[in-house]
Amino acid sequence: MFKARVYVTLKKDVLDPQGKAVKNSLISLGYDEVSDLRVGKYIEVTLNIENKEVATERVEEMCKNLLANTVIEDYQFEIDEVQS
Amino acid sequence: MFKARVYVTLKKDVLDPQGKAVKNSLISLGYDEVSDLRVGKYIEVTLNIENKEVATERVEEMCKNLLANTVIEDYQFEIDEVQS
Amino acid sequence: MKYAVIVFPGSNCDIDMYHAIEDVLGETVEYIWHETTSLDEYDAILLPGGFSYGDYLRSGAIARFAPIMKEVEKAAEIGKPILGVCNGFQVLLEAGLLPGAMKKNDQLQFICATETIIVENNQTIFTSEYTLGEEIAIPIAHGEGNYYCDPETLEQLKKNNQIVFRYKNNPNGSLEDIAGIINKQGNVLGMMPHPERAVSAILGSEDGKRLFQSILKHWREQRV
Amino acid sequence: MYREPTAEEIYTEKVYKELGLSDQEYQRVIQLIGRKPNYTEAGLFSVMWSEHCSYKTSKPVLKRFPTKGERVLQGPGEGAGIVDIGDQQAVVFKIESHNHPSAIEPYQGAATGVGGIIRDVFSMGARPIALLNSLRFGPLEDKRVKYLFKNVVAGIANYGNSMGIPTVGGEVVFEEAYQGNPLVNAMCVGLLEHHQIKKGLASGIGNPVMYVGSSTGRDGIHGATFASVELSEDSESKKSSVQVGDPFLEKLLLEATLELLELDIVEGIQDMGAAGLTSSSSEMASKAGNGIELDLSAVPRREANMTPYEIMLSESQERMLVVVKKGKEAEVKRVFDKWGLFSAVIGKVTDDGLYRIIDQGKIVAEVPVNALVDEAPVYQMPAKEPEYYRRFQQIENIEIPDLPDLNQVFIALLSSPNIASKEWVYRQYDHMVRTSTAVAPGSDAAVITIRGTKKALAMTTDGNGRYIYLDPKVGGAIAVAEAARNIVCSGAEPLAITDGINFGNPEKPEIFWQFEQAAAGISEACDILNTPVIGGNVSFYNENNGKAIYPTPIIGMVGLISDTNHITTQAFKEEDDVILLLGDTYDELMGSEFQKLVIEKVEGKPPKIDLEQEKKVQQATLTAIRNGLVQSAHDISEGGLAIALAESIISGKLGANINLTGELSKEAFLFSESQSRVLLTSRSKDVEKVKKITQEIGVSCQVIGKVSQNEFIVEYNGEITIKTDVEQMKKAWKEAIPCLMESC
Ligand SMILES: Nc1ncnc2c1ncn2[C@@H]1O[C@H](COP(=O)(O)OP(=O)(O)O)[C@@H](O)[C@H]1O
Ligand SMILES: [Mg+2]
Repeated sequence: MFKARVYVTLKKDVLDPQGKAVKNSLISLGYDEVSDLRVGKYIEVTLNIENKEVATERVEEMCKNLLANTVIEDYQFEIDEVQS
Repeated sequence: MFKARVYVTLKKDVLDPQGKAVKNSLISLGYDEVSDLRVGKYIEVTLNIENKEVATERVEEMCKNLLANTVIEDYQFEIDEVQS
Repeated sequence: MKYAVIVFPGSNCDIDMYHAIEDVLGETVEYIWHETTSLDEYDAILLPGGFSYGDYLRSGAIARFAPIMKEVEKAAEIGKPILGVCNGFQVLLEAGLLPGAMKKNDQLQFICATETIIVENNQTIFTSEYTLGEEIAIPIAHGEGNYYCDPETLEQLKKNNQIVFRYKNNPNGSLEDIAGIINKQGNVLGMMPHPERAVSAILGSEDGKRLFQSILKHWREQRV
Repeated sequence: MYREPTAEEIYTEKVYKELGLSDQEYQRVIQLIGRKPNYTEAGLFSVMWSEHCSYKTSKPVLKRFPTKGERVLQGPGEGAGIVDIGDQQAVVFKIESHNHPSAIEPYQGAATGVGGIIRDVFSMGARPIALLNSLRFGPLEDKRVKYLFKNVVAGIANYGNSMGIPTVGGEVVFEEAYQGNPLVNAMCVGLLEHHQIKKGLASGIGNPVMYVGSSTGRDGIHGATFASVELSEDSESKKSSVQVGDPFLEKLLLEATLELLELDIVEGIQDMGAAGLTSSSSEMASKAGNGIELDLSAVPRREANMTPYEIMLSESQERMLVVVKKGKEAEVKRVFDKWGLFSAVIGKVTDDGLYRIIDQGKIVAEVPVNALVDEAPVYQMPAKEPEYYRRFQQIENIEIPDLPDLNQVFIALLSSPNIASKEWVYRQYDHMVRTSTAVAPGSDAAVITIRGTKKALAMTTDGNGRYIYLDPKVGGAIAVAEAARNIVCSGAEPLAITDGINFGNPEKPEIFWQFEQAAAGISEACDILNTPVIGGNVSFYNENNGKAIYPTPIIGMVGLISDTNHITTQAFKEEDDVILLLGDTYDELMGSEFQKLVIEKVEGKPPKIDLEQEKKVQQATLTAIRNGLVQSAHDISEGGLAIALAESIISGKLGANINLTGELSKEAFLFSESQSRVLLTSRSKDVEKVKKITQEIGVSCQVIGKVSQNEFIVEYNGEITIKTDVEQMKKAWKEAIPCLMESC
């Protein structure tokens, strides 16, 4: 069993309305130190696969196909073995 | 300058309709190996602070106050120094 | 003329689209379940609004994998008119039948209101009954209608006159006020505003009617 | 692992108290079943005998509501009430509260409230066609209130929008009394043909009991009990009560259920709402006079190792219980498979009158159905007139300070959150989906047309907690009268009401008095205005740290428009139309928005109401509308005549010139909240005809001015009291709430 932790974020040059709103509310709450903030998605996928390479390949595919929209989003992931 | 990577996830026993829908979709696309999937938020915060401890404390507070809804969500974060 | 209204799990403007065709055009229209495997019988394909698959992850992201989408792609290739409204537009974007992507509205809220839309291109099969630059009143109702594409794509859209509708007062942060675009071939239109909600005076506007009439007119002309 | 207490331990360690059963109630259970209940059984009794499910304290009062009428096809007691609207069609509607869940988790609390009321309506066999909601919060300047308001609205919006059911109306009030205990009431309206009516009956011995919809998890265990205690500091720790809604799944459940009901194989159906599987199954058995047996091993679940107690008490959302004709199980499965939903046979209808739960081959609970459902204790609570009420009754009038500039007062009123435009709210609701919305939010009542007919339905929610606090009986009557007036102003005939009762702790005699009085006022108004109560909801214990909310019964009303040509809105239509005021204005500023703004107090007596007079005003209004004599109609409520005029002006994008003389002070003339008044406009050629109608019916009708272009001018006794540019008015009214929310 492997568990992948996938991060999906808007591409750098795409304005992030959600990030902007969260940043502004933090600042209005007194957190002036926040100089930048981006909001993305965090997806945990548990896979019934025994081989790390295969698992990695499959997650890569899932990201491309569904989890991220590569027109505007980037993705990254980490993958680790877990106990079932 | 520090950068915090914050992960916000629904608590274990809280229903995750989004995760369920994405999981079902992956399975119907042929990714039968997906045994569990949860969708959360991923937030990158850059802070104009020089001291790691202070930065950590501040992020902890932000999470509690705004970034996570602690009634139904858990959060975790990592924090690293970055070049400004 | 025979129209197909695609029904995904979670579609909810399917009924409105159906009645718009029936009431405005009096033409044949049928609901087509997302698992259907042929659209050969139909002359035009309509992808309605709603929340297909709950719009979970991203609007339209899951729906684009529905079996019917292969047929929609085929229909697009052979030049049948395809109209995606709201969620239908989002599905077309996710499927790559139209360029670009949708973000959450700038205000991060769902917005339902009647907007003034400017007809930027009346040379399409969907807009021939409008005049160029005409301002029409059409409702919007969406949470993710903030259109985005990269600068090269935008260049292309402009060069090929693919921007069909713009908002007069941008309600959601859309790039260049874009409200609707068409593919290069000119047969696939995606738009966030709901023309099917503007087909009778009692609903507040009839400005959506002519969009449907344009499709029918084109079809009739072709058959002469 | 957690070990459940034994029957003996429940007794010796008084575990039943933690479950919400009193000593007496526990003894009563022992008497009824002839032994000490085990943990699962104690759990069943605790939820079924909670106020939320059993109405044990409210029943004696609710019984006094008028519930019958020629058009009533189904009164209180089912998922929702049903009213005949002719042509074999009927309208189904009900209101429900989700106050405590929303106080803890506003987004999900409000969302699941909407989900629950929608299920109540489609479980009757109806297609939901509209949603409304009635909301109360503390003052909007408060940070927590902003958070609650924003998320409640977003939760309601997302659920209704995803379902494709337009949210077309409601109300929002901000008042200190609701600071720690917001109110979130949601109403759903559905449409069906008479032959499609379904009920929650477990009939036909041996028929299978089927579970359909979503799977069962540990969410919301004991929600019904939680709704039956006061909120306190400690409520935050009951976080496990939070349920998460899945509107996508509910949309599928709606379509699948309506498809199933078409097949004519369903004997009975009920939604799993509060107290989930327990209440739906036991109530269905009780209503049919049968027993029921459930085998929990077949219940679809989301989590491992769930105990019978947890399964029975879970309030997981988007689930229904169906009793079908024997042998038709496969047909049910086929429909639900198509929509990707669970369906499973989990039991059968029996003839022994017992409620039997089996888990892994063992009987884990066995009690008489009627002990659970019909033998809940009923309490006649003591009532006591509160001291404040006696004091308020002595106050004869408010002392108006010297206000040199009423123009300023007027603008300040327009921008006070209770009067200001609620567009910030309803912009987030898809109020147009289903393309039947003829009157969207922003007028007196919303109007939904009925496809294929000339008919339409008008709907509204109303309830002024301030009036009801000052005088619950008068306030209760006003709530019904105002709802009916809103309906009539839209061109409809009022049909019936659903009532959302929201009060404090009924064990306090002063609170119970408020409840009794308010119910008496509602009953009287319903009688006279011929709008029976066809269903409702009771939410008690709305208190925060010992302080009760204002008593707030909310009236949800539906009316019938026989011809869409009669649909009328509050918006002024044309320049030079004549403005008419129906009804009489008195010096009634106590309990008003004016009092709150200028004197910053809420005290004294609310406006009086003469229900016979009210009826006449409504009759005159409707007659004039049906005769095609009315351009616009608007009821006069919070803020008085000046505000009603302003609303008609702004929605019509026109102006008005008012010129009048009279005995009242100018403050009372402008801002008094006297009841039974309506503002009409007519073309000048029709004015005499309207006057004739009002004269015949016995209602005063005064020409007070004319619709003009873009200024609002009020001249009273020769003095210009208000003079503003319409743009300025509009700005004050429109921007107030967005400004508070975005702190500009
Ligand atoms: N929570 C809400 N949801 C939807 N519509 C609302 C809400 N609150 C207010 N509205 C709409 O705003 C308009 C004005 O509301 P209100 O001042 O309460 O009207 P009235 O006093 O005539 O009942 C109405 O059309 C009402 O339906
Ligand atoms: Mg009103």
